[in-house]
Amino acid sequence: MQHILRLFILLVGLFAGVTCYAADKAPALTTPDQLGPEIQQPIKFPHFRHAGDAKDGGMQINCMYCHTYARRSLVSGIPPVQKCIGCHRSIMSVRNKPRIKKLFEYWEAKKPIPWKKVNDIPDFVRFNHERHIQRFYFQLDRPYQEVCGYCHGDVKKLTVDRREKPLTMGWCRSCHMKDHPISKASKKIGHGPNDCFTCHK
Amino acid sequence: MGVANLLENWAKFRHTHPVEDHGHEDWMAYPSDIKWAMAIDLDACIGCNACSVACYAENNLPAVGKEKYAHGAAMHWMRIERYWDETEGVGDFSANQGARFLPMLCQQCDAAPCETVCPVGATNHTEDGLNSQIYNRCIGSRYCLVNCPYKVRYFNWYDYPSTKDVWPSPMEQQLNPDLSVRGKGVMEKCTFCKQRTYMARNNAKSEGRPVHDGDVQTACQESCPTGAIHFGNLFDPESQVARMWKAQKVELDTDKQAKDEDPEENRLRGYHILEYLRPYPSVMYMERVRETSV
Amino acid sequence: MTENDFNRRDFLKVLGWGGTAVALSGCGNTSIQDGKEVITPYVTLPDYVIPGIANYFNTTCAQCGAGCNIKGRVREGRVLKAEGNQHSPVNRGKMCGLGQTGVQNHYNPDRVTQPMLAGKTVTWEQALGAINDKLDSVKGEQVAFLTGDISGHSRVLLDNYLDALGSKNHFSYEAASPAVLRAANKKAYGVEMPRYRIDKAKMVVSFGADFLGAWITPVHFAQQYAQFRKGSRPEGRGVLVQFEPKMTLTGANADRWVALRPGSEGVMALGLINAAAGYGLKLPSDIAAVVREYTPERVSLDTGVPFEQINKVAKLLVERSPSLVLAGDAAEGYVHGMQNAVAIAMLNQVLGNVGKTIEAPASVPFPQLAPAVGNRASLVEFNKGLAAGKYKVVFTYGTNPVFSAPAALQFQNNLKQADFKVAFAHYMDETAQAADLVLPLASAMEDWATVVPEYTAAPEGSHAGTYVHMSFRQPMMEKLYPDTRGIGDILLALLKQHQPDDYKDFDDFYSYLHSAVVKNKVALGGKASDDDDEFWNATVGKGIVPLSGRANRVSARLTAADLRLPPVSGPDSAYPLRLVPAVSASMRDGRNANEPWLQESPDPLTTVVWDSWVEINPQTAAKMGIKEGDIIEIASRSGSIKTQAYLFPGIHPDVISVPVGYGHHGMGRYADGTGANVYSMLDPVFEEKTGELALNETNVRIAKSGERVVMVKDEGAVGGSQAGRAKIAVQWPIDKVDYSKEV
Amino acid sequence: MTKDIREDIAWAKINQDVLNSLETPRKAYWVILFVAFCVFSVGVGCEVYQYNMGMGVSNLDNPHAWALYIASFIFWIGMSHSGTLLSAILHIMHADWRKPIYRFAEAMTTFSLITAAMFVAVHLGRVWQIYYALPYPNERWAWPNWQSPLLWDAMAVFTYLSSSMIFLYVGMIPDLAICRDNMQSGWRKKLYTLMALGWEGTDRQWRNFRMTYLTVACFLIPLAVSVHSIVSTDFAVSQQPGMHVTSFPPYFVAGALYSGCAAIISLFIILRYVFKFEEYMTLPILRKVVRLTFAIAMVWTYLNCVEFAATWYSHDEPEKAVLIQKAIGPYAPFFWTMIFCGSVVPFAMMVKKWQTNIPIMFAVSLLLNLGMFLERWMIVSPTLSHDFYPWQWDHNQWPSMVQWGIVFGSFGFFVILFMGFCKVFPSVSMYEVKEMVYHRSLQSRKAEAEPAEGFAAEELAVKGAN
Repeated sequence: MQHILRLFILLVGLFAGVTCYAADKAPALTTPDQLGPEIQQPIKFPHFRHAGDAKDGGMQINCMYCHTYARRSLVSGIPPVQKCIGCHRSIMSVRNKPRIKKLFEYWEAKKPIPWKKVNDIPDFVRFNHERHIQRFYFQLDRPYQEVCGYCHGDVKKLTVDRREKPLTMGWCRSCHMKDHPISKASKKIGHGPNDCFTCHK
Repeated sequence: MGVANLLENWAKFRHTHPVEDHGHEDWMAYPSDIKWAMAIDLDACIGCNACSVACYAENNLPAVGKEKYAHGAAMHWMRIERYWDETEGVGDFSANQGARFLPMLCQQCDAAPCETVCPVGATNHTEDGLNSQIYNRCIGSRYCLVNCPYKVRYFNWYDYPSTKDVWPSPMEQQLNPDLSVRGKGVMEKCTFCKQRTYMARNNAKSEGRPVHDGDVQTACQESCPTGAIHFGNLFDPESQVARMWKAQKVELDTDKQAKDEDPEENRLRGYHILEYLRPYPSVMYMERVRETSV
Repeated sequence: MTENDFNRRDFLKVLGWGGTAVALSGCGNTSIQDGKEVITPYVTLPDYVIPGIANYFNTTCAQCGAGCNIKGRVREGRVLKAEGNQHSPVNRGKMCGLGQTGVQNHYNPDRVTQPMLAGKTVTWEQALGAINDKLDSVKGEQVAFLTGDISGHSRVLLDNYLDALGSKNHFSYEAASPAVLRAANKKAYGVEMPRYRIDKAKMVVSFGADFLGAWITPVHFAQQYAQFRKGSRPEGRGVLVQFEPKMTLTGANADRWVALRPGSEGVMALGLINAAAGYGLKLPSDIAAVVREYTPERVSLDTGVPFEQINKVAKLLVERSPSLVLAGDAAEGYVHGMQNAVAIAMLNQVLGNVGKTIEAPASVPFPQLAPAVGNRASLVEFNKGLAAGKYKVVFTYGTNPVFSAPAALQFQNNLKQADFKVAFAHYMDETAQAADLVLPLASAMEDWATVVPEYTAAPEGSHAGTYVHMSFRQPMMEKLYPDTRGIGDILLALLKQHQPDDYKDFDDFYSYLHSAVVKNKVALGGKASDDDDEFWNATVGKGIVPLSGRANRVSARLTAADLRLPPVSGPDSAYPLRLVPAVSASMRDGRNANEPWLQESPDPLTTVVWDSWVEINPQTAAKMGIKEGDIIEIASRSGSIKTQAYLFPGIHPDVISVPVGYGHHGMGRYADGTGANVYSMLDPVFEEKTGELALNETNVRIAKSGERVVMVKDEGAVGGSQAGRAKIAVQWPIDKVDYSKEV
Repeated sequence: MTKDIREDIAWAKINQDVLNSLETPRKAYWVILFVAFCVFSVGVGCEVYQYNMGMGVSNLDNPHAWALYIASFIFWIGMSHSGTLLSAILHIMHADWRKPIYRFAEAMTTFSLITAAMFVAVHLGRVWQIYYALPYPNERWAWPNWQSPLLWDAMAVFTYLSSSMIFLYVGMIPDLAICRDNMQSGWRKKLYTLMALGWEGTDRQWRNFRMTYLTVACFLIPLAVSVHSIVSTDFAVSQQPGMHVTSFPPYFVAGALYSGCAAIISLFIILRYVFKFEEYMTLPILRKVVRLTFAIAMVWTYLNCVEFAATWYSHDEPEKAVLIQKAIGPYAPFFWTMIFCGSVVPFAMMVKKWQTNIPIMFAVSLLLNLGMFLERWMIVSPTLSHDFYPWQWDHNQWPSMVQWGIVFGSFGFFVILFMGFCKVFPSVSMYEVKEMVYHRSLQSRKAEAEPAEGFAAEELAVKGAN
């Protein structure tokens, strides 16, 4: 009887210990990729066509050409219709594609395009595009496709209708725990902030 | 806020204080160069409530209405207290020297009584020396309020966003998108306008410079007509606040200021409220002065 | 329209940016939702707009007459917060609580949203048509305008309109305005509204002038006060002494607050002169002769102030020059208010403050833009006219006479004499309810205007003497209610009915203003070579237009002959107490009573919220067995109100005080029925020289009604006591303070 | 003195009497159960309302954030202690007079703990997020705050709850077997069969059983002491005047045992009357319990005095202010009632005649519990309405009907659980009563007949049995 009891206590202790250690040290439980549901957009905008590599018929446009605010604001910004027109006015080759037609309809009606929000985070979370872009794109100058990809998945293959990453707290933190060099030059490494108050607003 | 986090923030707190323990190795890698603090000059404060209203506007505070106010549900993060000179005994007042006004807000204690007792760690120390309040983490045990000596924490006794006449349309359009609107059962308190300090640090970082004095003003400071409220980085020796603290010989981490050893000799006005409880408040008050010859 | 302006219009649209939209949380959307929210981008976007980052637009505060220059914080097309404009000589980047509540005035759920004719919703065409029809049937002099303070181009249009109608009847009425003071100042210094330099004074003696709370331009004075109180200032920390029957916010900040028998301010002033002479102040012989009879003993008998106190103040006044003596509401609200004010001005004169701490203001180069400042005499006159049936068509704007006129004036009945009443209304307030036609106004944050404040604050410098400025008010977001219109637009539309040709090229007030400004750009500090639009944008962008005004001079021109004071009246046996209606910093005359922040922010002195109260001296209360929260019935010869009692040490034992601005009927969900309206019970007594309504001349008797309520206030169970706890709100005598080290 | 149990009760009779108590209840039972249910549903109603409207409806306010919920929480936890006292501590001390009464005491322990745990949920502002307080490895990477007494509290309570449940169950196994054997069929038969774990009463089973029982008992005693000490840290660890008291842990434990014993007396009397257990729950046993209770009462009173004295001689102004506030402030009536019920009423238990007087003891026990409830309230409320910061001193927030309703309802909940238990499980431990009877008979025989051969062996057997 005592043996059983001792064994029991031992097991409980072991379990507690292991879980505590594992939970604090082990990498995140979240899967690296996790597709959200498909979403119907007013215009099925092809990111891959604009940002993808030339060999797959992409334009290799820098994300921040359209999402201009990503480097100086919390939000990356959906480009104003004006911006789309700015280029497409002069791209005759695709002028009569249904999507482009639709685009021009909006423009002529001076109506904004009611995009659906795909990469949505809870309202009490403050996600700062500027910081992430500054850190990885400007300081470490990694390719924009990769940098944006950290949270938005592979832009080269991206359309508008899918969330590619979990965007959950654990997922964010799993990245914030990783160490990256402070800048290209310096040897010092640093990780993302661990303060709750930095992201919770 | 995992175990690591608790340790880290605690370590950072320890580190800002003259003790042997230098805490978590993580901290050594990135020392915090910011400690937000305030200095409030009671001689300049005229008790006009501008700061309080500014706080309502900036921080999405609900106007709870008469009935709820009567039941202690008022949400003023910044409240103006009005005291009288007491002639003899409690409640026997004299108005000959006017009234005493005291703007009371969260003191952002460096060793905060509220932090240790929260069962879920919804309030803990940030690296820039604030008591954070994580609304979505809060489960509403109210222990922090119970343990706060200043009683500057405010609990959402009702669900104000859905309460009639709190934000009737179109009033909700005034709400500040930089911070959340709290629902029922959440504790909240002054954050030294976290959303503003955040943006200031963010901009400074983007420009690759430290935060300068004057980069950020809290809403109350900004509005104060007599400039009684000063806010800034205590670790920056150039900042107004740091200079004031220094000039007033007020130490952050002590339960008895050295200058008070000899009260007769002490002619400086700076003091902490309830410092003997050792919460290490980050707000220095400066005593109100009165002319005696009239 | 310029490209730039097209952008602006577009930008003003309210757009929900997903993610930067208002976060209702700790509770709201706490999970990751895919494709629930809609992000609406702008169609076109001016480059100065960065989503997620606020824009600031300079404009002018409309919550009171001081005309503080402010800036609105705008995000995603929504104005969120008002903040001070650092470049303003008036408020220097600061703001009061009342001003900040402007956003709630703008977003208020109880605004009037549509024109209403006889209670029925109509279109603007119908509304303006109705006005036109009426006007055709009456003669010009039968039309009258009752407005509050009005200045700038809206005033120009108003005058033009009256001319077009051939009417001279523009009455400018403000329930709380220093009208008597203006007259007294005119007499004493030669200007109605000099610049007071509290910051220069070593000592300020204020007779009930609440310059920190609700007097003329409080935020500006608060700035000066901050300087005045600096111990590190070369003159040293200034001393503030306040004589008044009921403690005001300023009184609460005084080094010495002295409870004065109401009406004896003038006596006290002369007493001080006399006492000062005793401390070596040189007096002209004739003045000396007049004040000689005001010995400290007699004065202390009349004023109820111990004569040691009088001597102390006099002594200090002599020692601390330059000083500044102010006459406020408490001094002027009597039949002999003018004499009081003059006697107080005399104190300034003999102390040699005129020209030192009382400086000459500059006056506006364009007199048509200058403010038509309100007073209470005009209401009386207007009321007489109504009673006589002189006015058939009546317009009201920016004032609420039905609420703030004493019932004894029978204003509400007399108003019925006019057969067509038009109210330009923001709220459905009492006056609007009494009107036949209600025209919804756009809020100050949706509207164009120019403002010239009455009190011309100037920045330091050589130009100060001639400095005046005009402030711009510009829309910060698109109209919440498309059917509301700015006063300027309405007046313009009305004018077009009479002089279509003169105004045909202005399709709205904006274009009128634009052209008016651009035409005079030289006078407005621009160069003739400037591009019009650039100049316009720059000017509006700054929000402040410095003008080189006409310099005035102040001179001490009082003689002994001006000092005539009636003997202080004895107590009234039937109505033993004197009622002092208090104008509080936040509630003022009650036109903003429907803004919850004001109702919720505690009165600084009593910490009462969401209700009115009557302040009673604890001694008096003890005599009558009154406890806090007792519902008291206050009766005067002209009416009575009921409200809760608050035991208040800062009030003269023979005086009670009730704040004005509460007790609205209608107006909105927050104001309706909150508190009691003390205006209604004031006796119709008038200041003899100016004909102003004398607010402090009402005698009352009070009685317990038997009911008792738990008072809703911020202070705790022990009131203003610190219960002997160490170091909470600490106060030190000045001689124990060393300022030398302060930074 | 009179015997605490007759040694000539037939074992069959014991079985019979106890099993009778399990028989289909009378109408009165259903009536009472229904009333209890109504009371409970009042509480549920209030809680639902509070859940929807927000905590405000309980009329808690900003300085005054805790009141009856926390008080009742402590009260119910306290109630639980006596069970352990009787069954575990007395078991180890070989005080075998406990045998007829420990079973229902343990049941009481378990149920009052469950009721207490309920108050944790009632008290929280966002109970739907309560899982944030549980330490489990989660996706968010967030752990509870180990520094917080509330967390220690939760852990202590749940450990105590689980182990006392085990204890209750383990101790019941032989009796369950008896029930099983006496049931012909029906759900009871199934239930008992299942729970008796195939008990046959072989020597080996008895040996293991004894060992387990003893081990769990030992395991439980430190828990019982720790749990209320930890509850007391909720206050002792905070820095508020009147809560930050060093002597709280022992004070709370004493208070807990006190209220527990009082509750035992009440239930003792009720069961004895309802189930006609005069044979087993005899007056001498009652007397013993009463004496025990009195002793504890005195300890509690002493600790009370210690606290007051310490406060009085400390130079801590706020501390004193709170004490004075209790004595003369708005809470004075409750404070003095508490003193009266807690320290004066117990002296009624000194009167030998009254010790065995059922009605008097019943009344007394109820008063004691009232006193204990007030004690908890007097720890929470006066402090919060009169702490360090005068500006926030409270206008004496009186708990609203919602708050009272929930507290009220918790009693209904407890009664329902307990009544349920009495009808499903034997509320008197049959096998231990038999032991008791057997030992008594041995002793008496030993007393008359002078020692003979083989007697020593029996003597040993007795020792072993215990």
